[in-house]
Amino acid sequence: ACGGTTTEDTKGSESADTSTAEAGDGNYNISVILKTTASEYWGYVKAGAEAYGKDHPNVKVEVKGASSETAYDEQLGMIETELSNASNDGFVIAPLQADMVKTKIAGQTKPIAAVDTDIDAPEVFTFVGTGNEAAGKLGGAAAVEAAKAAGWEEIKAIEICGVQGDSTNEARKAGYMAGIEEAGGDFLEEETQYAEATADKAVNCMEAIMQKFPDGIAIICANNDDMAMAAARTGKANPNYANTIYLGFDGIQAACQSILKGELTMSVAQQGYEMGYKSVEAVVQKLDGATDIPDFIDSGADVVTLDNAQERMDTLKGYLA
Amino acid sequence: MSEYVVELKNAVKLFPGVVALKNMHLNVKPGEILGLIGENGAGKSTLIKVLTGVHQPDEGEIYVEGQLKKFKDPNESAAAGIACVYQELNIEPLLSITDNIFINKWIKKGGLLDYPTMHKKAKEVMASLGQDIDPHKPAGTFGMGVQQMIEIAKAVLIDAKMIIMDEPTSSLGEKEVEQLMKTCRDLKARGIGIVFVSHKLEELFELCDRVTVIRDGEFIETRDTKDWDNDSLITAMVGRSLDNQFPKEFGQKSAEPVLKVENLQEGGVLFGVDFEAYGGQILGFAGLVGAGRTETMRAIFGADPIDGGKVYIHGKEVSIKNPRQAINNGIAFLTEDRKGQGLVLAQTIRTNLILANMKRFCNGPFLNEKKIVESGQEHIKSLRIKTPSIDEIVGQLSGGNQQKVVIGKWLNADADIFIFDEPTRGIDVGAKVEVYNVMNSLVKAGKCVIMISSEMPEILGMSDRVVVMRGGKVMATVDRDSKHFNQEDIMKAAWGGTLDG
Amino acid sequence: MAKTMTKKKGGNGVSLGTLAALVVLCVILAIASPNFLNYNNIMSIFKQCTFNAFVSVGMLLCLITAGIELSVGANAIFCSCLMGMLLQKGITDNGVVMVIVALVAGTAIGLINGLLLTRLHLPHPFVSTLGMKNVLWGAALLVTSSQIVSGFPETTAWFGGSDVGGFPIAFIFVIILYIVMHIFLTKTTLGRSIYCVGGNPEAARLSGINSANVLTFCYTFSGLMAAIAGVYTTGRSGICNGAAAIQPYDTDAIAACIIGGASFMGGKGTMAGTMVGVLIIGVLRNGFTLLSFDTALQNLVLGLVIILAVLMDVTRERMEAKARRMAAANSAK
Amino acid sequence: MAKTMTKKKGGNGVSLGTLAALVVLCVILAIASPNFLNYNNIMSIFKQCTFNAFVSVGMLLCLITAGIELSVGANAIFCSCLMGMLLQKGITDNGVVMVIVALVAGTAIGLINGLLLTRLHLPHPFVSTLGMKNVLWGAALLVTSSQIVSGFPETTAWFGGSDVGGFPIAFIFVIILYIVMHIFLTKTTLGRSIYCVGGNPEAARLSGINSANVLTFCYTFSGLMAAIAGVYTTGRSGICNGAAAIQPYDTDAIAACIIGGASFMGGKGTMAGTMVGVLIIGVLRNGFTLLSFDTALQNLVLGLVIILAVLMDVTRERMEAKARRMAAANSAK
Ligand SMILES: Nc1ncnc2c1ncn2[C@@H]1O[C@H](COP(=O)(O)OP(=O)(O)OP(=O)(O)O)[C@@H](O)[C@H]1O
Ligand SMILES: Nc1ncnc2c1ncn2[C@@H]1O[C@H](COP(=O)(O)OP(=O)(O)OP(=O)(O)O)[C@@H](O)[C@H]1O
Ligand SMILES: [Mg+2]
Ligand SMILES: [Mg+2]
Repeated sequence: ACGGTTTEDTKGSESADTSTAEAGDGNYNISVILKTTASEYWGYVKAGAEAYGKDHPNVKVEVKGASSETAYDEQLGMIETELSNASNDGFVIAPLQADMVKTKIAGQTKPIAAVDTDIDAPEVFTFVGTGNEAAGKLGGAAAVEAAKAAGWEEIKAIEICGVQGDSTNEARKAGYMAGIEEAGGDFLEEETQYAEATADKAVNCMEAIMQKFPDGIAIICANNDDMAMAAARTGKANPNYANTIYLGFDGIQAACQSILKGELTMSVAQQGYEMGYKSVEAVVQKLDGATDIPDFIDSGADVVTLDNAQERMDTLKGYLA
Repeated sequence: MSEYVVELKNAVKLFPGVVALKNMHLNVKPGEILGLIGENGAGKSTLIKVLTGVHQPDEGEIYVEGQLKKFKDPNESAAAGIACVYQELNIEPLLSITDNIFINKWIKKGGLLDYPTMHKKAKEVMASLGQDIDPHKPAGTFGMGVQQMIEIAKAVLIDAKMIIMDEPTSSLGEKEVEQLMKTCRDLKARGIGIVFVSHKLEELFELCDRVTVIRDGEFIETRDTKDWDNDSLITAMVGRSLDNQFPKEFGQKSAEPVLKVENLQEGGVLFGVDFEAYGGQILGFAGLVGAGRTETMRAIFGADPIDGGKVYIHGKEVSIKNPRQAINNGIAFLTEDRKGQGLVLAQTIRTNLILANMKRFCNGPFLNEKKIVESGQEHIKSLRIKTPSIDEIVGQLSGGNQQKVVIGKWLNADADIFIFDEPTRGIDVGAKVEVYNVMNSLVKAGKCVIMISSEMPEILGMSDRVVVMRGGKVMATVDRDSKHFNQEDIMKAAWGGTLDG
Repeated sequence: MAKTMTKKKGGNGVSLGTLAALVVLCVILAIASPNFLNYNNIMSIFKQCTFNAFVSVGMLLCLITAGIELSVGANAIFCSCLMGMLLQKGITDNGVVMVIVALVAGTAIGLINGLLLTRLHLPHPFVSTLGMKNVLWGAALLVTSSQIVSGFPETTAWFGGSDVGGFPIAFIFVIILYIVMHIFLTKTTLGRSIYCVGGNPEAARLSGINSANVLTFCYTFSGLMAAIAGVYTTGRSGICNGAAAIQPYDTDAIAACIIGGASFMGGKGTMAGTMVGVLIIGVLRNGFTLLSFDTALQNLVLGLVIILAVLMDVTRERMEAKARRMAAANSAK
Repeated sequence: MAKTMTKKKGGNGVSLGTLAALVVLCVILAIASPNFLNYNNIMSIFKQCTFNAFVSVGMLLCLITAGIELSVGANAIFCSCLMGMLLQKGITDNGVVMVIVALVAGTAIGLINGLLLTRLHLPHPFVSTLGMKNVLWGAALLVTSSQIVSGFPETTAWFGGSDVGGFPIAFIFVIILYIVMHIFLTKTTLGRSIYCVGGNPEAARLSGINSANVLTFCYTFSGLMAAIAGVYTTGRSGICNGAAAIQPYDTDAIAACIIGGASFMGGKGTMAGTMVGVLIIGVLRNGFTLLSFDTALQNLVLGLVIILAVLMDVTRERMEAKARRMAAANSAK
């Protein structure tokens, strides 16, 4: 299923619930604390969350995020500030360090939903997302299939990592590894490259990989789209890497373009917009006293390929419009 | 066309908290050497910096060959033909001598700098100043004498109408001074006007056609040199008369030497220096620039590592590895380079005065500000340091007053061996007497005083004994009552001659 | 330099210009957000300032000596990870032991920084501490095998976590620390020596001050401060994370000191000024959250404020100097 | 200072110690990895050095004036994002126009840095450029609305992407640039003035050099270099991403210059030395990827090498100085 349509009809169903929401005891301030707002993916989560606010005049949604996905202390500070702010009725948190948030929110009575990355704490009543690991697994498997289709006999995979020690990074890595191994691929863990989640370093890593494996590698999977795209561009120059499978993560617009241009092969896409929308929705329902909220709301993940890239791109454009 | 090449009329210059100049006058004729003299802090350097456009006067006009000029920066004064040797050395330590001499006056060929030519010229001009050195070397590797000559070379090189020299001789030895005077006379012969600032009266009498005296930022008087004499000059500048320029007093010579140095060796600089210094005496160190006097003292003081030799204090051999140990052994060392080695320019007088002996101003680990201020005020009074307050930043004092702060610092160190390296460098005659009196009271108190000086009158006027050095060796030791205790013989030794008997 | 020398300070040595900047900032935020002046929020500002407050002390000492200490942040994180390792590898779960290990390690690292500079005669601490920063970043990841460790015992959490009536213990400690250090810098011989070594090391040496030891002390002390910051952040967040070593803690600290009147040329800087600098940065970040600025704006504004704060100060100085000249003029009349 | 003054240089001004460090490094890597000396790999080392090579030139000029330029990296990324914006917002898809816009913008930002320092009399460029770094980081995100932009036209990609016989065009440009700048610094009036301003500002001022203009030039030029680096990285990676602005590009550049013999006290530093510094860092990072080191190890080793490189140099100097003294001693016998 492609991100576009699903979100459309969920939105449809929302507007139905909205009535009940308003029936509930009125005005809510929901504080949404994301990992950062400095990336396209989080832009969609933000858009989704704010969209809920627009659909429901009685709900005021405020989205904030740290200055980068490694600005741990900044997010810690934000969470403190928000929790201590009496006018907030409920919280949505995408933790940079889940365990840290766990200690911070200990004893909180107001409803807290985790988005994108789970927080295993009693105070958190639900987790909206897919989980980076699960999503990574999905992508890994898909990549192996694609590699087989592309005619690779021995399916070796090398990963270009983000920031070592960063939990998102570790989760995606684990996911890729599991997905690829299970689908019969060979994940060369000791060859893993670390590019600090930046495109230019990814190019360096790709060049080194081509040095060490002159006759090609079946799968190059990167922890985000910038690195994947940069790697793909670099690899295309080398005939032995021409039909390598380049797997990215996030499925942002640029990635879709790159896929359509035939550079990037595929990208794991989490439904950022939906996550944002549904997480706020869940908190509001909780505030309205709903008891039947599942503790895991799957926002769905899928793999963007040549078939659905165009479609997804249009949907994404629509979100930010 | 006026008779003066440069003329300054009723200039006023204000600094935060200080009036440096009030209705100041100065005029220089082409082809004359004008002496400028005044106490420390009188405003000489400020006056000069106004003439060169470093400072802009709050009031007053500057005329160059009759035309009114306003200088926004040193470039404009240079363009108008005014060159200057500033009081403080302004050396680019890391750059070659050539770069220093041609700074902002570089010679170009085809758009690029023409170093071959510049090196050649640099070598020539330094040679003409009696310095035979390789102009490729970084200026920072040379001593103050050479650096001073570099500054002079800068000014000589551009063809100026007037050259100002602010205390050019303060860090030069006899030989260099001679060279400089010769250079000045040549320039004068070429019709260039020269302003010559010095605290050494004999230099002014020897060199100048007219002498201008200023005091407390005010113009006092200009006369032809022949109409001045020592007393009138001193009276005019300090506003009172000084009976004796070298008030020598005698202390009680200790039986045993307080400081004894045997065969001091330092690679390339010192080749077996021996001497003894007694309590209650001033031991003078004479020699030409580069003779190794400073290096000797630095070695004794533990400032530089030595390669051999013994040092005894009160007959006990001591091994001094660093200045701290030296001070603990009762040695005080007033260095010749106050800016680089003597003072923390960015700190206050208060702090600089206690630098060498904070212990003395402590209760436990805490500084006793009351004590510090009291002794500070005392030094400011006794040494006549011209400053708005004890909390003035030392960097903003006039050169001579900075020197007095360094002396104050070492007086606080309660040492019994005092090494003064060029102690009266850049100090006015009045203040010199104060410094001599300080030395007198030290010897009276039985302390041992060592005075390095490149001023022969000072050596002769104040020393009880004189050690003459040359090339890192002791050439002679002359007692005050010996027949050799005169300028000729001492200079002879300094030049490498031997003294019979 | 001359102009900075005449710098007029308020009684305790904080430059009034910067203080004004802080006040203005607070007023603006108080108007912009109703929650700003709320007690809890002020408390969380203090909590958010504490880390920077600690590392800035060490940074200030190094800046006064005309040096710099780029490894403060990495050192803090390394110490935190060291505690994590003890727990993770099951070596001990005794909080006190962990804290002691952290403090010792941090101080030792500071000592190494100092010795690198003074004994090996490296030209400028920038290089050695930059190197050390990278080394520690790597080490922090290694000791925890790049994992986030959580579940620290109460005793460890105490310093970072607990408060009296909402007022964080650690910040009380900070206040005391700053007062003590203020006295140390202004009223003790060692303190005064630090300024002199910064102003002119050679003159200090020839005056019998052992410049090498003074420098070594400053870097060692900075190491201790970093370690305390590490213990604090561990307690506060309840976890340790080696990846955090990339955060620009050092620039935050430097910014705080410089805003507070320290200089790269050495010889300048006060505790009071530094505290103001720390608060300005802390208040800003807090304001961003309250007004939910997005990242782009946050960085933009932070940058502008850093420039403005210093600008205000400089302009004030120059106006003062002018005034004093005028005064002198009139007195001369 | 004295010891640094006696610094012995190779003909073109590169310190032999650092050169040795580079050689040693290469030998080690050649042994450790069979691919290291392979032609393509050496080419990719050049490619990987290019960005740092550009920003280091600007950084060097600023360091020589005893200043610092922390916004070089952010400036480069901002320029890259500016190009991205033109594409994203459909303003133009003409590569040439994009490049011109980038170069102009980068230079303008450099000019602002210079004016902040010289006209507003900020005490030290550290603060203004640190502020600017944050401002540019924010701006880079704003102009691209925090999105990654890809699909740049070929013309833009040319500089960063193309090569002659495997030898990257951009690095040929770097080599020419370094030769030209070497001549500029050693053989032109402005070049020498830069050293004078850095070595002793007062002396420069008294000899009539307009320090303000010299400084402004250095920072403006640094801005241009950053812009070129921005164009390069855009072409090389084919995308632009504002988030990259926090990457420690500035520390890489500073490390390169310092390893190459520049000093924070100003007045020192050469193009040749800087090139060696750039190569040392480039070769290291390349080695890391070849040996697929993880972040932890990378930082550990990078840190140690930075310290060692400088250490080697210092020790060499001191041994030389000692040798000279002894020689003098004997000759005197
Ligand atoms: N930059 C400055 N800021 C404030 N005060 C200054 C500054 N420069 C000089 N002064 C003050 O101006 C007065 C004159 O100083 P100046 O250097 O002209 O004296 P001088 O005659 O050269 O003394 P010396 O013989 O010791 O060199 C002194 O009181 C000094 O403190
Ligand atoms: N003014 C100088 N000119 C040349 N060389 C100098 C000078 N000052 C120091 N040196 C260097 O240091 C060595 C010893 O110089 P030192 O300063 O001890 O001589 P000095 O007798 O103290 O002369 P000064 O009168 O300059 O103090 C010299 O051999 C020379 O290498
Ligand atoms: Mg003077
Ligand atoms: Mg001497």
